[in-house]
Amino acid sequence: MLLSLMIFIPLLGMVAVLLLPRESEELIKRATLLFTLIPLALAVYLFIAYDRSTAGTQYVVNVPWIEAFNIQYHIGIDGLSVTLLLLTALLGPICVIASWRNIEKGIKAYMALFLLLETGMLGFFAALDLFLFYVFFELTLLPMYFLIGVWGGPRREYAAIKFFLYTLFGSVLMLVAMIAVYLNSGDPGARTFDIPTLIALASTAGHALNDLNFQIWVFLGFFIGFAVKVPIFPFHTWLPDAHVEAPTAISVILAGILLKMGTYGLVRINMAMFPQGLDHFTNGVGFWGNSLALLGFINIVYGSFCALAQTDFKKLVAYSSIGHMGFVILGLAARNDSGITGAILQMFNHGVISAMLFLLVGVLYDRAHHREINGFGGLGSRMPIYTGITTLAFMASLGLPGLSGFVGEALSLLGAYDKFKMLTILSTIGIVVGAAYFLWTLQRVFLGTLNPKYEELPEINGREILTLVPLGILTIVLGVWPNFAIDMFRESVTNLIDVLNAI
Amino acid sequence: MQPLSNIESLLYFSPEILLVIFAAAVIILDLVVKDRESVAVAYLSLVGCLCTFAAVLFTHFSFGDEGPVSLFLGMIRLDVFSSFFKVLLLLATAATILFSLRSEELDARLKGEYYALLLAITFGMFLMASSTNLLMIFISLETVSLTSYILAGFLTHSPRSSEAAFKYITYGAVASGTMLFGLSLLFGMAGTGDLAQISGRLTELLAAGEIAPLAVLIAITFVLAGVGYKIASVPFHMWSPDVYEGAPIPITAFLSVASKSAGFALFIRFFYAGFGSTELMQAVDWPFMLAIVSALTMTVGNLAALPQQNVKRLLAYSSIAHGGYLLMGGVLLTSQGVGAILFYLVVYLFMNLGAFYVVVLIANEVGSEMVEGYRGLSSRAPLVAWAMVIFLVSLAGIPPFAGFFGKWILFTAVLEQGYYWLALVGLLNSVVSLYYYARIVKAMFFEDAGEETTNVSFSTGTFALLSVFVIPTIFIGFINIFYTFSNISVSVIPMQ
Amino acid sequence: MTLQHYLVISAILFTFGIFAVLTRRNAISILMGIELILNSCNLNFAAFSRFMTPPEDISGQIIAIFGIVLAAAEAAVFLAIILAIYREFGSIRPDEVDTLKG
Amino acid sequence: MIVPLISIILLCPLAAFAVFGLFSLANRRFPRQDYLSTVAMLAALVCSFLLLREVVPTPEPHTVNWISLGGVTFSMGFYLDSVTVIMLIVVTLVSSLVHIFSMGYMHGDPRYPRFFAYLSLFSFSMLFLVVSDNLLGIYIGWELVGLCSYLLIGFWFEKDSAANACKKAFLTTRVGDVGMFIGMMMLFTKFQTLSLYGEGGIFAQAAAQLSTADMVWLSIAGVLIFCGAIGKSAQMPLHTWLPDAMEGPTPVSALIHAATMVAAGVYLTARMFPILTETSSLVIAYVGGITAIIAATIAIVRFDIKRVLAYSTISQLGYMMLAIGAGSYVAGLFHLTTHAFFKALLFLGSGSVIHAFHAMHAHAHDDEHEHAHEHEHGDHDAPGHEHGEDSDSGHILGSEIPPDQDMRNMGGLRRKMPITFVTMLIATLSISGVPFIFSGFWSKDKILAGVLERAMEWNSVHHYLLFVMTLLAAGITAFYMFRLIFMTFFGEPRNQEMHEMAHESPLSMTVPLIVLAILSFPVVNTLWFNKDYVKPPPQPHLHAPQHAYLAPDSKTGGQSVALSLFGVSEAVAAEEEGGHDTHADDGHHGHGPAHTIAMVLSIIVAGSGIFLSWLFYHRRTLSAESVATTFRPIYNLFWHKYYFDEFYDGVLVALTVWKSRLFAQFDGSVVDGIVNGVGTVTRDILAAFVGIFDNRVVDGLVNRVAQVTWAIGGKVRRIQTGAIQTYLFVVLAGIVLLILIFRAL
Amino acid sequence: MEFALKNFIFYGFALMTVASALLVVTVRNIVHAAFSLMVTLFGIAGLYVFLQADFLAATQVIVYVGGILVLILFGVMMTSGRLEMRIHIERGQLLLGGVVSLALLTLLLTVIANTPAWKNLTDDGTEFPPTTKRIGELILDGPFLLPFEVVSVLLLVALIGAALISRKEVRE
Repeated sequence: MLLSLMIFIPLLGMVAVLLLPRESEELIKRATLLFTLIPLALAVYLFIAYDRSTAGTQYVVNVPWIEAFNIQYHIGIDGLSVTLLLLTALLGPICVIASWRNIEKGIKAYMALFLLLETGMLGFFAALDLFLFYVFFELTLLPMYFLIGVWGGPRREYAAIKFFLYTLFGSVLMLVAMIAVYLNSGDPGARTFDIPTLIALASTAGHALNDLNFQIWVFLGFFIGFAVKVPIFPFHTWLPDAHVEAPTAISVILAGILLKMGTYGLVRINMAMFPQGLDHFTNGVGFWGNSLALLGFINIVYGSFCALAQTDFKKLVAYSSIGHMGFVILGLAARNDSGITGAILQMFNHGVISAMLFLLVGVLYDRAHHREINGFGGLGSRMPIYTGITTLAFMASLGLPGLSGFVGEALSLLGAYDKFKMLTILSTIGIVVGAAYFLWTLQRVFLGTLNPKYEELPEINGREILTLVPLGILTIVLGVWPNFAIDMFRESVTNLIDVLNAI
Repeated sequence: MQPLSNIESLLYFSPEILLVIFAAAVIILDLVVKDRESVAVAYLSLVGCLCTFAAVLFTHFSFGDEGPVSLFLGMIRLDVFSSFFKVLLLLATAATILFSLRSEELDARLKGEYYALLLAITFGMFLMASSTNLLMIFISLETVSLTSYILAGFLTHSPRSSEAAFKYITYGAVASGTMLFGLSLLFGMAGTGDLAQISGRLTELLAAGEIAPLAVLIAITFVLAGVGYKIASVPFHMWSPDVYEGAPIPITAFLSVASKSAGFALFIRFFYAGFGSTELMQAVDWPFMLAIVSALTMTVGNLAALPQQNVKRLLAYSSIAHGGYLLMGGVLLTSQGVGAILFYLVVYLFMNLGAFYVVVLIANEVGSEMVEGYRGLSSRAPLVAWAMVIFLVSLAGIPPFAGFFGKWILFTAVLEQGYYWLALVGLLNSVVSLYYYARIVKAMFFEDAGEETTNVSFSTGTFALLSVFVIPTIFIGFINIFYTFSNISVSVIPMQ
Repeated sequence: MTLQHYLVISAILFTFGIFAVLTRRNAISILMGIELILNSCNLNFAAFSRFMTPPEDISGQIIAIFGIVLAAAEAAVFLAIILAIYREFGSIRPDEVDTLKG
Repeated sequence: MIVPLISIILLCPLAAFAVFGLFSLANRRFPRQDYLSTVAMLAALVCSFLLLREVVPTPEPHTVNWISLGGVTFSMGFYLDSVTVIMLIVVTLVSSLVHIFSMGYMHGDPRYPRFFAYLSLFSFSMLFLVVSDNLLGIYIGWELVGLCSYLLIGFWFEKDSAANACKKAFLTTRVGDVGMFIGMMMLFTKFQTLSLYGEGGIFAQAAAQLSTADMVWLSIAGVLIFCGAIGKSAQMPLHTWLPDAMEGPTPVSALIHAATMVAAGVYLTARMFPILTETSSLVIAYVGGITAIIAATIAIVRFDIKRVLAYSTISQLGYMMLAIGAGSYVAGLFHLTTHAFFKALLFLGSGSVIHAFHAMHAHAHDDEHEHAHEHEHGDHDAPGHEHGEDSDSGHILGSEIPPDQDMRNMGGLRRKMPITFVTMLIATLSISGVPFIFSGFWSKDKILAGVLERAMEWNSVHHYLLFVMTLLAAGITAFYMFRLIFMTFFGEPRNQEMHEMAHESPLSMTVPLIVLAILSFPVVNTLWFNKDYVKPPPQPHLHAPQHAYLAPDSKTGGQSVALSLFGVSEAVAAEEEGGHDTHADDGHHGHGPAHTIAMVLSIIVAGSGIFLSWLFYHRRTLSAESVATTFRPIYNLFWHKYYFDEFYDGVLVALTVWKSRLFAQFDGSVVDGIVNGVGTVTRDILAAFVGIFDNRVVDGLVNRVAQVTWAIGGKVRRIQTGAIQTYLFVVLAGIVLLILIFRAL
Repeated sequence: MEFALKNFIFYGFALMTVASALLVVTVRNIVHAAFSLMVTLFGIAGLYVFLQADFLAATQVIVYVGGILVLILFGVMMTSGRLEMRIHIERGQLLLGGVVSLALLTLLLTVIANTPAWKNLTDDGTEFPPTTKRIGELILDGPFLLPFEVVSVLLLVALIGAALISRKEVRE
């Protein structure tokens, strides 16, 4: 009930916002903030109240929905989902605050869509029914499309439709796989979309879902669906465009949450449900056995080099996201304790850090109205606080120990090395290149002589700091005390590994 | 079960009779009422629809428990399948009448004939949904076709409308002539016009080597020409973009929904009852042929829709593509497949009519059918723009709208039969389709209207009607009604 | 005078009809082609009725009669539309009536 | 008491950083922040001294679970042995002194508070590194000190040179760190832990589990871990960042780039001592040796006082590495300690000189950098913004050494700045290895002795070679250090104007100098003369070369495991262990022949170095210029840092003519060229290529698909000609085709 | 002999039908084509007679020749004027249409030849009773009542529609 409340309060908020008159913008913003703060409160409560000692799902709601297909409204949380729910709920109000002044037209529609988006994201992370999962997955598309397309930058139309088409392309393959799973889950009438049930069936010897070939194909279907979202090379090209064009808050959501939907799906569906399929792609034998790790490696190195080549601040951050998600893939491919934990941590941390980075880019863009890295210089003396926070975010992102980015990255690599020695070693190139582009950016933007154009550039203001501080604190806390997050999903990971080892 | 005699049948024929009576009444009323601006005839036709609806319910429930009956000595059949289509068609007709009320294209002086023809075409479609005899099939098809030609060319002062009618009738005449030839071959092989017996006869003859599979193949293909032209499947689709573009918008809407639905009713009944036996399918793998046709149809429809600038034409191609999706359900020979078609038709009715209604509104207010005409609509008429978004997104099949659920059921049924390639083609097509739907959305939301920034206001009635389409488009998927459709479909699938 | 005779004649008529429809750049000629097609169908029905069904069953003939009636109705509407086309375009050449395309 | 004390040590600077960092971020001054920071450091110093008594012979780590996964646990904890304590004292001591020095030196800098916050953070990180009992902790501290180094080098980030230098420092060391991380991954995969000590620690497991078959693997792991040290301790080939790091304020150079952080590499290598194999030891020793020589020779020809010291530091660090690699564990660490003090002293002294010169210079060239007006009091080190990235390439690019750091502007300062002169002289004597009363002599001698002893024991050519390198480096060190002293403090002022302005530094700066000078005498390093206080850990994986076992007293740090691998009974091993105390580097007590030889040679070498320097730069009997002319090729070799800069400049310029301006930034040295070259090639070409690839190929492919789709749409559309007979044709042809196709099926 | 004569007449009709149909689709003058069509329709009516479909034959003559053909001629008059009697034909189109038609013909002939059920069904000359009465019964009190009624609606629609569409400018 609590969970349902959390998911649907933003939807309620959307209705409420829609009912408000278009002119009362302050009211709309406050209402939106309220309707995003409530889920945050609930998420924090769930985070605290969640029983960390068990891998089982908690706060389960399971009621029939579409009986003809045995579709249920089945939601619940385990450690992984509660972590990401917290992230989502946290970024919600932050993005609302970040949008406070930047959205000039159609604030009502913006906020309504944002709330719809939040419902989709929250629901996605809580869904335990495959169909519901898919519906929530897709539910995020439409608001995102509009949020980029209407409130985005100059090439927003292109970016929006690209995002939409890419994701839809992935998700139709996922749909096929999903239907295939459903159809093979039992005799007509006994079929199910229930994720826990399907996981159990898939590990029952002799069951149709347990067939290796079947699992491989279905794995691929889901994988491509999620790969577009993650995004994994070569499905990534929507990301830079979408990021560059999207308004700040939407970039934050895009990088912070939407990318995580992909990796979350990989863990929740691909790994848990198709361990044999996973095994086929990660057993380290031959090309296919290394393929997933290879993709992770390509993502890391490719994303990093692309980031290095960028001169647009936001694009750089976008490509860095691709690189960082590569660590998640690599960690998942390792499918051992440290790999998976590292991957999950990296998901969360990347959500926090990239959110910070995009917020920071937004701060600069709001002031200078461009994002050309080479067009700045020496801002460090003009905007010390901003520089400080940026440095923190950069350092966290490039994996400086003591900040959260390190833990996930390091654990992923440590785990991956166990299986994919060469690929992991090669992936460490990403660490250096990652440092290179961030430091180079830092140098070009903040260090050196102050660009005379920006002598009057105002320092970051209180509202902006307000959006960054919680994330900064999280970055430090998780870097110093990762168990804070790991405690949540340790049992879930152990459970998952048991499933993976059982095959 | 014995077919009812002509006299016994009359009672159960009441919906059709009512339609004819109202059609006549409309013409008479039109003669009586002198006021050219009067909308009395439209409301009379609406009342006609309502009465017919009551009659449909009556006839359905009076036989609801006893199962399907044959009427008029086996000419038509009253079953839940036909009742379903009757309701669907009535909805489409009523909606079209309401659209026509708002449309400014139509000549006010001809509205008596217009509404009478609408009722008459509905009458023909009713028969299409219930015919079980080759002759009845052909006559009902011709009734619908002839009326459609006239309606398409209804704008006598418009060259486009005349051209549409001309192309439509030329195309339709050839297609139906071909179909009639196919029917004659069927008749010649089976020696009977009764659909129920044809299957058995053909099977026997094939088994006995009395007829060559080629003969059946030719017959089926020729018949497909007639049916395919009604549902606008490749390669029989080419009339539809031109006709849809040239015809009055309400008629386009009506044709794209009602005509297609009736076509599918006929298609299902004909193929399932006539060629549904296993032996026949071994001789002529028509499901596979249909699968290919279906794949081609959606691909061609979607690809051709991509560069369109005229919204009506774009929706015409989209409607072709949807015909392709629907055909997928037809190749499956399962109650799920047919149930999926039926459900999708319901969904399609709401979303497509809704989209066309917006087109009507925009054509009235902005005076353009082109995509550019939709620029800046989000600020000029936000509610209408959002409604359009919902329709288009639903047409593209994106959750949580009804179109997704329709596709979902369809694809589940397709995959259940192992047609993975077909499902994949269909799904990739739905990705492509998103692109051109999004073009309209783009124009409405991402582009500025230029100098025309005045708000467009609409009456409450408009919004009420709009919500009639919006609400089902949003919520129909969440209602637990799939069983119903599978059950309906069982009544037309005799062999399983 | 076997069934096949009639069928062959009908097939030829049908093909001629199709040929006319495809090649004659005149709306009325197309209509003639359509009439040929319909006639071939009717001939088929009549022939099948004679040879393939019991002598007392003349449903084929009746279908052919209906076919004639439908053909008449269709011809009427067709001609009406041809007139409209002539009015709007000043021509009944089908290749000149092509404003709707693409 | 251990845990609370260490906690206090760590928390003092951390708290200082946390509180003052936040204040300084907003450029708000916390009252008396500099004093409070210093007090925090002093408190840590006191605690470090208290810890001296807590050291036990076989310490156990004190750990907590930091990351606990289902199957694996990463713990974080303290490990306190004698080395730790000594390092703690060194770090806290130098840090405290630098704090005090900075109060004078940095006075008036607009970011004065921030400077102290960074110093605190650095101290915390360094201390954390030192006390960590596991590789992960060390790595964390490792990277954090790297960050501080970055922040402090770039403290005056308005200067482009500083901005470049800090980035370069971070990136170069990160290359090494990645190697270290890979090494950690290898160890982790093998042992499922990153803890070094205790029951399940890496050392215990390695000793128990590894066989000869694993030696290659272990060597690779060892070398990879050492890569971290290469980066951080500025060893060949990653040494180039350190000279550039002199862009930072001088106290930073003293603390980070002389005394502590750069020594962390040595510390790490020492910590990894138990798992070093023969191969990895040799690699370490050679890297150290080559670094020592190359850096020393480069230092001979520098004119920038700070760069001389920087190269000297590199050279000395190489020395320490060589010691550890050659098995002279204690000697290496001993030299680390002594070097920390005298090198910090040298840097601070040079800072004092620069400070003295700078005030004048700032005055004289006020107009040149008025755009940096906010630094007119604080910007001591780099008055000119116009000079290039690397002063050392000034020879090519024109004089770009900041005038206040250019020794050619100095001379005769001993009268102007007596305290600075005396303290620096003490340090120089110490580093040059002037016998008996200076600590540097003892530690250097110990290294020489250790290397020679091993060479004799193992009869190993490698080690003889290493010994020669050591000796050579020692001589050159003495030469260039005295060159510095002579050029700076003796002779006649070369730049009269600047000389006029020079003055002795304030008390806050001279006091640390004096303290450090005292520390450069061996009396205060008594701990090192206590044979039992610091004991080298066993090296179970290090075996003498096969032939060495033929010698009667052939044994290395060989412990039972190693010996038993070779079939030697444990009893024998135990006996030998007892008998010989296993180590070659107990030089102070064991006056073996090696020790004597080493001592004599070192004195001779140092003496001749000093003598030559005296001839060249004081007496001027010999002319440096004429020697340089005579040996022009060699001189040029040194001046151009082994010529690779031209080579790489040429090649790279040819490679990327279109980016020629970029190459102006290129640093001049051999490997610098490589690193930067590779860096630039990577950055500009590869990244650009990847970027283009992404745009054109990957994205292009997708767009191509879209285009093709669209094009097909256009084609399909074209079939729709508008002529009805086309449509009819399609229908009928379609029918025919369908029939034909399905007839064929 | 009688039999042979019957055959001869049959072939005559057949030839007449096919030949005139060929003219219909080939002559370039629309009026000529219309008259050829008349001959074809007559020929078919004759064939109906051979099939002993007397009512059908009569209907064919009355409706087609009397109705449709007149209609077509009216159409010709109203649209072509006197100058535009020639039918345009394009060579490429002719070729394509010819190929398709030929292919269809081949297919149909193949089917006709290869369907055993249709083989060897010779008209044995049996006389059947006249069909008119039976047709009347079947249409008014048999299964064909419904089609009959529906066709009436259809004709009404066609009537209205034809009138509607062919009327001159609605707006003067």
